[in-house]
Amino acid sequence: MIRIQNLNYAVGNFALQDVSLHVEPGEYFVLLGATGSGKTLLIESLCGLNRIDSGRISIDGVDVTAVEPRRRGIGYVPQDYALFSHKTVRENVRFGVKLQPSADRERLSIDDDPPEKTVMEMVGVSHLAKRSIRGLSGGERQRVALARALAIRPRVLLLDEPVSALDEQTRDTICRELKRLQRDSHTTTVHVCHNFAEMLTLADRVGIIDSGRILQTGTPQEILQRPVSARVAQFVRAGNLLTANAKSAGRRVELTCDGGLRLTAAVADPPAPDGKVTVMLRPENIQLGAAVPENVAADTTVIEAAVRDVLDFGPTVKVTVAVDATVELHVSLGKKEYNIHPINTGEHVFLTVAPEDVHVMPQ
Amino acid sequence: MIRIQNLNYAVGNFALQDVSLHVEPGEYFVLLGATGSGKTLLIESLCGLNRIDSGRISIDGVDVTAVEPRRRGIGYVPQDYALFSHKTVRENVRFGVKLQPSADRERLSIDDDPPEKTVMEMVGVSHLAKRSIRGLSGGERQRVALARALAIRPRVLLLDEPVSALDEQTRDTICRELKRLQRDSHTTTVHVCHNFAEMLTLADRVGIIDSGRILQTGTPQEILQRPVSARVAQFVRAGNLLTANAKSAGRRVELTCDGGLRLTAAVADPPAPDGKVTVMLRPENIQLGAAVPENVAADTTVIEAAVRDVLDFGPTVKVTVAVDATVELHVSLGKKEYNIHPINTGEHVFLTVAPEDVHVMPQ
Amino acid sequence: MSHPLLSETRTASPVIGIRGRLFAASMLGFVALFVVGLVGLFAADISYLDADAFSRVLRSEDFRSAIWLSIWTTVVTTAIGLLFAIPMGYALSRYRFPGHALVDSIIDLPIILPPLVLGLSLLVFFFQTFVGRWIHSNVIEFALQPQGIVLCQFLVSASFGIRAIKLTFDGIDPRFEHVAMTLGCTRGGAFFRVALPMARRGIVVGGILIWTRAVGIYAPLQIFVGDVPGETAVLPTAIFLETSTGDIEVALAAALLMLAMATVALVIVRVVGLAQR
Amino acid sequence: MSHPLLSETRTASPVIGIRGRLFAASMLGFVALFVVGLVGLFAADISYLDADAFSRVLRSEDFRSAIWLSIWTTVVTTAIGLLFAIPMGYALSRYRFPGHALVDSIIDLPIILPPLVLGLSLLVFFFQTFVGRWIHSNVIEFALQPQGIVLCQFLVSASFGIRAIKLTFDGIDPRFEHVAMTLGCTRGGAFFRVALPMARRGIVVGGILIWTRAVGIYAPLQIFVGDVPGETAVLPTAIFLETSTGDIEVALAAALLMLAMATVALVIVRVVGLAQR
Repeated sequence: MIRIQNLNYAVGNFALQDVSLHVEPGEYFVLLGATGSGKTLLIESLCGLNRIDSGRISIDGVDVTAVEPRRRGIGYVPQDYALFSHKTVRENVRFGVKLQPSADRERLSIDDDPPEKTVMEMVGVSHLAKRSIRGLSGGERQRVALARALAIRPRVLLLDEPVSALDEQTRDTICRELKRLQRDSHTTTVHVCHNFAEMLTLADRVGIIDSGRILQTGTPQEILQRPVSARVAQFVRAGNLLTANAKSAGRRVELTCDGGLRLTAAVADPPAPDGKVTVMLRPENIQLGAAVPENVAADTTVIEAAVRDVLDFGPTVKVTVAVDATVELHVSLGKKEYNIHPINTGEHVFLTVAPEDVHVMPQ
Repeated sequence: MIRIQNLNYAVGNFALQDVSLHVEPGEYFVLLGATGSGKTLLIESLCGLNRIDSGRISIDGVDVTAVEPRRRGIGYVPQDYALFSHKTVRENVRFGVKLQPSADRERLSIDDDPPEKTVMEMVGVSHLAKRSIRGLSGGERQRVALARALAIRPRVLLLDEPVSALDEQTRDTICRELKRLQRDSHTTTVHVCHNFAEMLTLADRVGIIDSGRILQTGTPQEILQRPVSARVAQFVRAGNLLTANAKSAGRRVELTCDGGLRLTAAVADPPAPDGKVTVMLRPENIQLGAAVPENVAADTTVIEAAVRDVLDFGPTVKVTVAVDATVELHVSLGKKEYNIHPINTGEHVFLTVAPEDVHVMPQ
Repeated sequence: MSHPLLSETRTASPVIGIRGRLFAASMLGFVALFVVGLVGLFAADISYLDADAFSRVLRSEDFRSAIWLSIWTTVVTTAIGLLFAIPMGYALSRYRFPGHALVDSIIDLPIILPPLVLGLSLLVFFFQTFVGRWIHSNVIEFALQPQGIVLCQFLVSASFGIRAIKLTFDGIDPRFEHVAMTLGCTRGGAFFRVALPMARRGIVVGGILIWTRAVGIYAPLQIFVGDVPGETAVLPTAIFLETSTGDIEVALAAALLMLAMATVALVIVRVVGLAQR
Repeated sequence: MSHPLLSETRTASPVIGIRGRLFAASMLGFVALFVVGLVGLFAADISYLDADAFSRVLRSEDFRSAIWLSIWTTVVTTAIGLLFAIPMGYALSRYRFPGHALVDSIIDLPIILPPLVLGLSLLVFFFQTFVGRWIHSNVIEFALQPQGIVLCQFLVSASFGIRAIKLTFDGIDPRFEHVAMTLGCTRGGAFFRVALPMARRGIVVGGILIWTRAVGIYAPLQIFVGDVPGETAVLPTAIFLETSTGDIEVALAAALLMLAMATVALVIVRVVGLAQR
């Protein structure tokens, strides 16, 4: 549906470098990156609001690299919405409809209703139609901006940080609605955000962008469990990242971490090279017990440690343990699990890590 | 240590209303509130930067209501730090030291080292001493601002959104350092923030502020498990809030929720009134199973439901179930629990809720 | 947006001691001295006049023609000024081109330049340089003509409008036009449908600034178009002539009329400018 | 802060068609027309002069005394102007008092008022009103005196400095002073140790704006202090006299000197102003 090939675009001392990306029809694609990573620049390039230096952008099989924004068939919701404050809500939503060629305008109408009416109902802002933009709340503004973008029935919906300006409760509601709207209308959507939980809630697939480069694309679970680099692992809150020396031994990799901790990992596909590597242990993949566990499977690592800190976050309890003077590990327990075996600061515990849960990345 | 009594302060059409607050010596107190809740205004009032309309503020047993900011013995780190950009890092940290009476200046010195040197080492910015403010990263700025505030050995440290401007990774590091510094120095600290996880990580006690009023104070776990109102429950991400009709029956309360769902709650202390109430079910307190559980304790509610959505957030898995056409509940499972009994969309499940986990609040 | 806590104009009032109060008093003392001095000056002058002086202004043939000349030339100047200021303000705000900073500075020059210098430059240009003389003979005569008044006023005042309107467009996020373009507008369509209506208050302010500056200039006009009563004498010229040769009360009355006009213009700029925010 | 993506001056360059290009060309056409016209005017005038005209300016006794008088009066005016502008700019930015908006508007009045009107008001005040005559006889003489030049320049130009310095302080978050106060400063200490050093560039800009305006005024001086060569004739007065009675080449050469000064002032304001951001 959307295919970006080797896009390069420099502005000031920042550049999008060799960006390639592919979004399937009907997919909800989230572009995750920190402030200044270039994610807004990439969305703007998709809109045709930047003349890119090199590369190709195609939408629906058509090369749109040199096509004006108004002919790309995109619905764009920019950061802070950019609603036209000199117009009413209805006029805002109608803005794009009036500008479509008259043949298209008929296509947009359903049951003889003007298209802005249909879309305002769908998004739930009909009751605001005659209001001015100034009095609207953040959530209402977001909905109106969405309605304005959807009113021209775009082939692709591009959302730039659509909920970042909202407070937490509104954010949850709007996210759920976005997902529902997108499922119902099957509109291919690219959603730019910097919030990890937001990404997990919405994304069919994700792209991680950093310093103008795409680091990894995949499903949320792929990114979460199998990040390709330490940089991506930091993005997805890996929890425990260790530097280690790797040595392959058959179907296993022996790891000696800085500080002396030894771990055994399963060989990844493709296998990581021997030598200096970064190791990720997700806090939820570490088992924690008060005694040496019985019947430990072969190659499972058992580590003795002292509990440093226990923080109750409600659904999860975050336990920080010291393996030795230099290495601390975070372990995440479900609330119910914790309630059955509560753990206190100062206790001695044993950690078990299966080789499949030790993820090795090149450094 | 800090005692605020019936503070009132109006500015424009906003007002702090009858705020009373008490912070113990050596305590890390977090003031949690959304943008515009008045939390910055309250911190500024503590600093003496607002002339309050009525009420009393005392620090260390001394009434400081009419005392100038420079004589209150506070270390203030404002939002965005307000570092003096025309001075070097060292000059910034030294700024307050020079202004102390000479008798105090000796008190500040340790081992004949000038106090700014000691504090720069403690906070870890010694290597930046001669740098100008302009070139510093966000995290470095935060540390310098903290060092500047600590250099005058304040009796109370007031931090206004100290980490909100930082990216997520730096935020975690700085939070851990803040907590360590505060533990080591036993400086009474008031920390203003809007982030729930930040509060849980840092706070000994919390105050929830909304629209210029303190809604509740207590330990993080008290706030989490026993919010006094639906408004506070929303703040602490209750997950499930239902409107219900309550009817006391001995040591139990029978609840009929809107939509027909019936629940049994333990009587709270103090007991909530009969009639219209709000009910909170924390997602981590709901048990979820594929069959009707055996040996259910008396008064435990069992609810049949259909799984609507399963979202894997890494450490937790969030399951959304439909109880009937109108009521949806969120259930939170630990990752390990989920791995043992995976759940799929569309499945029929049974929820069990113990009466102690049904929290009833007046509406 | 409108929340008082987020407003930039919020001023804190810290708890202060005697020294803080003395400091505030001395700072505010300068404000009081300046304002009282300025208002006192005008008040004393007004007290010196009677209503008769104002009616003598309106009865004087020379003043009536000067007022009329001032009105129509400044209206034309303002119109032409806006015709330039709107596209120029927009272009300077939205487009970057080689030499942008230089062009931007050159446009500021008439703001900072003594108006007298511009009048003299025009005089020399049209009488002494080849190009100027050719224009004078073959295209249009400016010197000693009402159209010369407009040219002079335009050169001296247009930059005020350009600056104000550029700042207005700077304050309008280009995203508004970007969204309009994704919704079907061309670049020009986005300007006319979105940027221009959003800038309307800034354009009013720009127009008033051009007009106020145009109505007040005198030295360059005296050099470039002369001071023939009934022909090229605008209101400031007439006031000057009356001061040196005639009735100082009438001159003062006319000057206070200009003060009143300036006050009205200022109030409009303030009210419209505030509403813009 | 310095990241290009966060910079407000970033201008996008959307993919545009023929119509978009035509639109841009027509907008930029106005810029080109105005700038080429203005630069062409001065270029033609400069081409008309030879180096000799400039040396005649410097050899003329009248011009030399006028230049000297202009220099020392404007320096004094700028100093007094800043003495008022710094506390006034700070007070208007940091303190709110009843009538704040009114006082703020009154201070803007001399910016928008024709300078001629101020000169005439001073003349009438010191010769015709009771208070003015008393000051004239018992305190200090202004009319027809060099100190009158300074008074006139001060009234006409101080507001430019006040406005610029107020905007500078508006741009400095009061939190800086608040922190200083928690660290041991009094209100005044916070001003001198923090706000004033942070505003230094804005103060330079304010001073230059006062100076540029002061050096260029002519009409109010001619009315209030006269135009006696060697006594009260400043540079603009001398240019005017030379234009009407003498050598127009010398007048133009002197005017272009003023143009050069204005250009230098503008460059300083731009460079200092940009560094401020």
